[in-house]
Amino acid sequence: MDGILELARQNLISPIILSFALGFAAALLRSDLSVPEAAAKALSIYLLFAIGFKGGVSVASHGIDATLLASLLAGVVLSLLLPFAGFALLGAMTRLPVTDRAAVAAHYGSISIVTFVAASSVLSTQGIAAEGYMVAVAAAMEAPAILSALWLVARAGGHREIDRDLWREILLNGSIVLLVGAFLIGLATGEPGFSRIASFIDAPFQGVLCLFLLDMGLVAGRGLLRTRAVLAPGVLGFGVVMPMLGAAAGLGTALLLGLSTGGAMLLMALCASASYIAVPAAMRVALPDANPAVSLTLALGITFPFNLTLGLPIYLAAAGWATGG
Amino acid sequence: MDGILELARQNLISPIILSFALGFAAALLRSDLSVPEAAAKALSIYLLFAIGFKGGVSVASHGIDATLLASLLAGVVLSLLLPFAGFALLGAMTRLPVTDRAAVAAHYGSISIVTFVAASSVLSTQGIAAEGYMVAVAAAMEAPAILSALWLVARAGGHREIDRDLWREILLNGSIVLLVGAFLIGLATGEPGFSRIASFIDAPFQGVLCLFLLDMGLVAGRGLLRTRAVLAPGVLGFGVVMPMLGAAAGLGTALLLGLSTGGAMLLMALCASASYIAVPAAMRVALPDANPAVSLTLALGITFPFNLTLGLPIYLAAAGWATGG
Amino acid sequence: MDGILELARQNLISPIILSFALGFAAALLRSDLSVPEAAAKALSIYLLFAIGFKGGVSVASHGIDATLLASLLAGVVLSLLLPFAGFALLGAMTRLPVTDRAAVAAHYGSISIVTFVAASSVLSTQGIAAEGYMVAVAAAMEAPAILSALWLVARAGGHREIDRDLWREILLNGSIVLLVGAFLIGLATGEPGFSRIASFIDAPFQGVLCLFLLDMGLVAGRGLLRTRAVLAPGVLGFGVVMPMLGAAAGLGTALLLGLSTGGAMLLMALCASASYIAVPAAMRVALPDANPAVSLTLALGITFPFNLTLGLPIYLAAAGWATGG
Amino acid sequence: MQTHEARRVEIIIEAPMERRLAEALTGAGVTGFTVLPVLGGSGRSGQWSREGQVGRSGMVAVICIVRPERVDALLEAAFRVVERHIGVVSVTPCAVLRAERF
Amino acid sequence: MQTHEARRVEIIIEAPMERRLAEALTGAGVTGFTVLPVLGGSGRSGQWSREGQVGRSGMVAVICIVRPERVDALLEAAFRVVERHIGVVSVTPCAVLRAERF
Amino acid sequence: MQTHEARRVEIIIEAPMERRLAEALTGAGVTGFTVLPVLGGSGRSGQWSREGQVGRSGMVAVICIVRPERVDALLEAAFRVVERHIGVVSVTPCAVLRAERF
Ligand SMILES: Nc1ncnc2c1ncn2[C@@H]1O[C@H](COP(=O)(O)O)[C@@H](O)[C@H]1O
Ligand SMILES: Nc1ncnc2c1ncn2[C@@H]1O[C@H](COP(=O)(O)O)[C@@H](O)[C@H]1O
Ligand SMILES: Nc1ncnc2c1ncn2[C@@H]1O[C@H](COP(=O)(O)O)[C@@H](O)[C@H]1O
Ligand code: NA
Ligand code: NA
Ligand code: NA
Repeated sequence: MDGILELARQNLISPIILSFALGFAAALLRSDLSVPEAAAKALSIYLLFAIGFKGGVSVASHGIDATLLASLLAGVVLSLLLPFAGFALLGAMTRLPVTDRAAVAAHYGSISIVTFVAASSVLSTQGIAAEGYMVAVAAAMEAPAILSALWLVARAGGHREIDRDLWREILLNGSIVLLVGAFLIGLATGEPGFSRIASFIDAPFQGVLCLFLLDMGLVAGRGLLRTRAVLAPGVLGFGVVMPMLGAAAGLGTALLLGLSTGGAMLLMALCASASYIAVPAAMRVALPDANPAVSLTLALGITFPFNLTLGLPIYLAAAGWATGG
Repeated sequence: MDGILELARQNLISPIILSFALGFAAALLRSDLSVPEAAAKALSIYLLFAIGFKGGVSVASHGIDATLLASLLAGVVLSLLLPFAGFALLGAMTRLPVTDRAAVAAHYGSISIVTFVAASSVLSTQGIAAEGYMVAVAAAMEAPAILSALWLVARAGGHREIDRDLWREILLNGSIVLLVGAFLIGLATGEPGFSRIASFIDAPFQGVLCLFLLDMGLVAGRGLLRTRAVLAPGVLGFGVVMPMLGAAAGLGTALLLGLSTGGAMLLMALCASASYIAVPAAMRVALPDANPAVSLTLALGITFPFNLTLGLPIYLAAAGWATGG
Repeated sequence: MDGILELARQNLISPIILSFALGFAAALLRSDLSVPEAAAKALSIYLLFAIGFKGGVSVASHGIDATLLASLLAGVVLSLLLPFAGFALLGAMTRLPVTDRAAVAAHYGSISIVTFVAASSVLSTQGIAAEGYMVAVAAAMEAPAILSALWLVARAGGHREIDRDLWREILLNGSIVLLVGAFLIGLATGEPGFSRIASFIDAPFQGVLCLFLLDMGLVAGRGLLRTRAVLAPGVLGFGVVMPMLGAAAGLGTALLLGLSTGGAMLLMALCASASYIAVPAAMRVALPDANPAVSLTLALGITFPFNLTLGLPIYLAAAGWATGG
Repeated sequence: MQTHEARRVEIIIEAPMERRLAEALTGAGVTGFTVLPVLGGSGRSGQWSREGQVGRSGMVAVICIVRPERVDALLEAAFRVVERHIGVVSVTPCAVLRAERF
Repeated sequence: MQTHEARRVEIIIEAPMERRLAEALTGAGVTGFTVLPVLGGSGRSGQWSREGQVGRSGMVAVICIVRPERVDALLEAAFRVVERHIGVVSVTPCAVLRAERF
Repeated sequence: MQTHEARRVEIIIEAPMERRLAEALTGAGVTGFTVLPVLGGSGRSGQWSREGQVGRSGMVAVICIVRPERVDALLEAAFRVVERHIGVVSVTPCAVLRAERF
C-alpha cells in the first residue's frame, strides 16, 4: 500500500502529469490558452510514430516472443468483450438510452494510446521492462470494440449495416495504420534504424508528451465544462468503475498469457483506457443518434485523468503483486 | 564602449538575430515565404513552456531568493507606471489621438517574452548567471499595464468599464497561464523533472528560437510595409526612445532590488520591450477605437528589432557597469 | 552491379524510405491518415532551414571552392536547358497538349529539395563527403526552368508576358529565399553558430525527414489515385526516363566541373528530380491552362519514388564509377 | 457583366461524413463543390470547438453552386446523407459568371 | 424537397470578440451558429493576414441560420457586440431543410 | 433594425492568384473583403484536398460585401483575374447593417 502511495506521489509530480493538470486547470479557469488543432494532430502523429517504431525495434532485438500471437488474439477478444461489460454496467448505473450506452461501451472496449504511452513511461522511470509487441496489441485492440457496439445496437432493434466504407474507416483508421506501420518499420530496420533517428523519436519523447498532455488537459477540461449538464453521477461513476473492471480483465488475461510485470501493467492500462481518436469518428458515422459529448467527456474528462493519476500506480502495483515481479 | 561594440557584433552574427533579419528581409522583398499560423503558435507554446519550466527549475535548485517577492512587486509597479511615461512621451512626440496613445502605452508597459528569451540567451552565451525567478517577474509584468491604459482613457473622458470577462481575459491570458504554469511545474519537479525533458526543452531551444524569430521577422516586415503610411517620424522615434527610457527605469529598480548583473539586464529587457501577444487582443476588446496597426508595428517592427540588435548589448553593458559585475 | 543492389537494399530498408512507403500504402488503401497542412509546411521550413544552414557552415569551414561559381552557373544552365529535353521527350512519348508539356518540363528542369536531402543522407550513411555549396546550386536551379517553359509556350503561339509580380514570385519564392537565406546564415556564423543550434538542426534531422516523407507518401499516393485516368503509359514512362536523362546530364556536367563523387551524385539527383513546391504555384499563375494534376502526379507519384528507391543508388554507383571515387 | 441565375447550397455537416456527402453529390450530378473548414459552433447538441482536437472531429461547410434545375436532385442526395446526422442545409438564390461551368 | 423560408446571417468579427458574440446570440434565442476561420482581409483599417500570427488576432466569420421572425432579435444582439468594433453583418434570404431545427 | 440593400460576392479562386485578385478589387474601388481558407473541393479538373500540401496550393474564398451599384465594376475586375483560371464567382443579394461602411 505504501508502495502504491509512494509510486502515486512520484507519478503525480512528474512533468507529464503536471502538464495535464496545467491544461485542465487552465480550461476550468476559462483561460484562452489553446493548442492549434494542426499542432495537436502533429504531436499525436509524432507520438504514434515514435511509440510504434520503438515497439518494432524492441521486437526486432528481442526476437518474436512465443506469446506474441496469443497476445494479439487476446487483445482482439478483450476489445470485443469489454463493450458488453460496459454496456451492462451502464444499464445498471445510468439511464442513458441504448445507443448512447453502446457508443460509450465502444470507447471503453477500444484503447487510449496516450494512456499506453504514459504507462510505458511509468515503467521506464521504474526501470521495468515490458514486451515490445504490446504496441501491436494496442493497435489490435483499437477497432474490434466498434463491432460489438454495432451488434449491441442491432440486437436492441436499431439495425445498422456496416458498409464497405465503414469497414475501411474502422480498420484503416489513421491512428491504427500509423501505429502498425511504424511498428513494422521499426521491426524492419531494427537497432541500426533506431540509432539513426533516436535523437528525434527517443530523446525528446517525454517533452513532446508534456505538450500533448497539456493539450489533452485543455480539451478534457473544456469538455467537462461544456457537458456538466449531461453527466449524471451514475455516468461519472462509470468513468471510474469501468477502468478498474477493464484493468482486472487485463490482469487476468496477462496472467493467462504469462506476460511480464511490465507487459501485464500495459495490458491493464489498455483495457482500462477509453478511445478518443478512432472510435469517436466511427461512432459519428455509425451511430449518429448517440450524443458524442457523453462518450468524449467520460473518456477524456473522467477516465483519462483517473488512469493517469491513480490508475497507473494501482495497475503497476497489482501487476507486480500478481506476476510476482 | 569597445566592449559594447564587440558584444553587439557578436550578437549580430548569431543565428538567432540573422534568422530575424532573414524574415524581415524576405518580407520587405515581398517574398511569399511564410510560417503557418498554427506552426507559429506551436513554436510560441514551446518557448513559453521551456522558458517557464527552466525558470522554475532554477528557483527550485537555488532556493527562493529573499528578493523574489520584492522583484515581483517591483515588476507589477513598473508595468503599472511605464504606461504613464509612454503616454506622456507619445503626447510630446506624436499627434496620435488619446486612445491610440493609451493603447500603445499599454503595449510598452507590458513585456515581450521573446525579447526576454533573447536577453537570456545573450547572457548564457556570455556565461553570466541571472535570477531564475525573473521569468515569474516577466509573467507578473504582462497584465498590469492594461489597467493603466484603461485608466488613462477613462480619465480623458472615454469611460470604459472592465467587466468580469475582460478581467479574466487579461489575467488568465494564455501566455501568462502557460508561463506561470510551466514555472510552477519546473519548481515542483526540479532537477529530476528537468533531466527527464531536457533534451526537448533545453537542447533544441536555440534552434527553435531561430525559426520563431524568422517568423517574427516576416510578421514585423510585413507589418511595416502595410502601415508605413500611419507611422510618422515622431511615432517611429518613440519606438526607440521608449525602450531606452524603460531600460533606465528597469536598471534603477534592479539596483534598488540588489539584483545581479544578469538579473538587472533581464529586468531592463523586460521594461524596454513591448507586448505583441497578450496586450493586442485585450486592446481590441477594451479600446476598439484604437488603431491596432500602430501599436503592433511599433512593438514588432521598430522596438523589437532595436532591442534585439542594439538594445540588448547596451543594456548588458549598462547593467555590468552599474552593478559592478 | 552487386554494389548497386546492396546499396539499393540498404537504402530501401532505411526508416526514411519505409516512411514514404508507409504513407504511399496508406493512401492507396484509402486510410484517412493525414498530416495537417500547417504541420507539413512547418516540416518543410525546418528541412529547408537545416539543409541550407548546414551547407553554409560547410562552405564556411572548407573555404569557398574555386568551382563554386562555375557550379552555380552550370546549375542555372542545366535548369534552363533540361526543360527543352523534357519538352521534346514528352512530344515523342505522349499526346499531351503543348501547354501541359511545357508545364511538366518546367517541373523537371527545376529540382526537388527532398530528393536532394535524401541523396545527402545516402552519402552521409556511406561516409562520402560532398561540396557544401551544392545547396546553393540547388537553390540556383529552382527557378530558371520556369522561364524556359514560358518561352516554349510563347514559341508555340501562346504568348505569355512575365509581369514584374511574376518575376518576383519566381525569384523570391519562399523556398528559394529560405534555402539561400539559411545558407548565408550558416556561412556567416560558421561552426560556432552551428554548434549552438546543432541539437535542433542536425540531431533530429533524419527523424523529421521520416515524418515529412510519410506526408509525401500520402500526398503522392492520393495524387496517383485521383489522377489515374489522365496518366497514359507514355506519361508514366516519362516519369522514369526523364530522371535518368537528367542524371546523365548532371553527371556529364559534374565531370566537366571536376566535382567529387559526392558532389557529382548530388548534381545528378538535382537534375533527375522534379519540383513540387515552387514550380507548381508559378505554373498556376503563368500557364493556367495546364492541368496541374499531370505535373504534380508525375513529379510526386512517379519520379520522386523512383529516385528515392532505385534512382539514388544508381546515381551514386554511376558517380563513383565516373569520378573514380 | 452577363450573369446567370443559380443556387448556392451550403451544407454544414460532420467531418466524418464529408466523404459520403461528396460521393452523394457526385452521384447526383453535381459538377463541383468546395469544402470550407469550420472552427466551432453551437447547436442543440451543445457548443464545440476544434481547438486542440486530435481525431477527425468537428464539422465542415460544403458549398455547391448549381443551376436552379439541379437543386432538387442535389437536396435529395444531400438529405439522404445528413438525414440521421446533425447538420444544416440552406439554399440561397444567386447569380454566377460563366454559366457554362455549372 | 420540402424547404422552409429562413435567413442566413453572416457576421465577420474580430476573433477576441467571438465569445462575447456567442453569448449575445445565445441570449437572443439563437439556437445554433457555426464559426468559420478567416485567413485575412482588407478594409478601412488596412490589409491584414493571419500568417505567422501568434496572438488571438484576426477575425472569424459566424454564420447563423434563423427563422425570419428571429432575425431582428438576432441583429439587435449582434449589433450591440459589433457596434464599436470593426466587423461586417449581412443577412441573406435562404431556404432550409428540416425547419424544425431552427 | 435598419438594414440596407447590398450584394455579397463570393469568389473561389486559386491561392496563387489571391494577391492579384486583391489588387484588382482594390483597383475597382472595393472598400473591403475577407479571405476564407478552403480545405478541398471538386470540379471539372478533379478532386483535391489541402491535407499535407506544402506549396502555395489549393484555393481560397474571397467574400466582398458591396453596394449594389458597385457590383458591376467589381465583377469586371474579378473577371479579368479569374478569366483564364479555374474559379467560381457568385453574387447574392443581401442586407447589411451600417451601410456607411461599404
Ligand atoms: N441555426 C444554425 N446556423 C448555423 N449553424 C448551425 C445552426 N444550427 C446548428 N448549426 C451547426 O451544426 C452543429 C450541430 O448542430 P446541432 O445538431 O443543433 O447540435 C452546430 O454545432 C453548428 O456548428
Ligand atoms: N465590404 C466588406 N466585405 C467583406 N469583408 C469586409 C468588408 N469590409 C471589411 N471587411 C472585413 O472586416 C475587416 C475590418 O474592416 P474595416 O473595419 O473596414 O477595416 C476587414 O479586414 C475585412 O476582413
Ligand atoms: N459548382 C461549384 N460550386 C462550388 N465550388 C466549385 C464549383 N465548381 C468548382 N468549384 C471549385 O473550384 C475548383 C476548381 O473547379 P474546376 O475548374 O471545375 O475544376 C473546385 O475544386 C472547387 O473547389
Ligand atoms: Na479499453
Ligand atoms: Na515593457
Ligand atoms: Na531536375
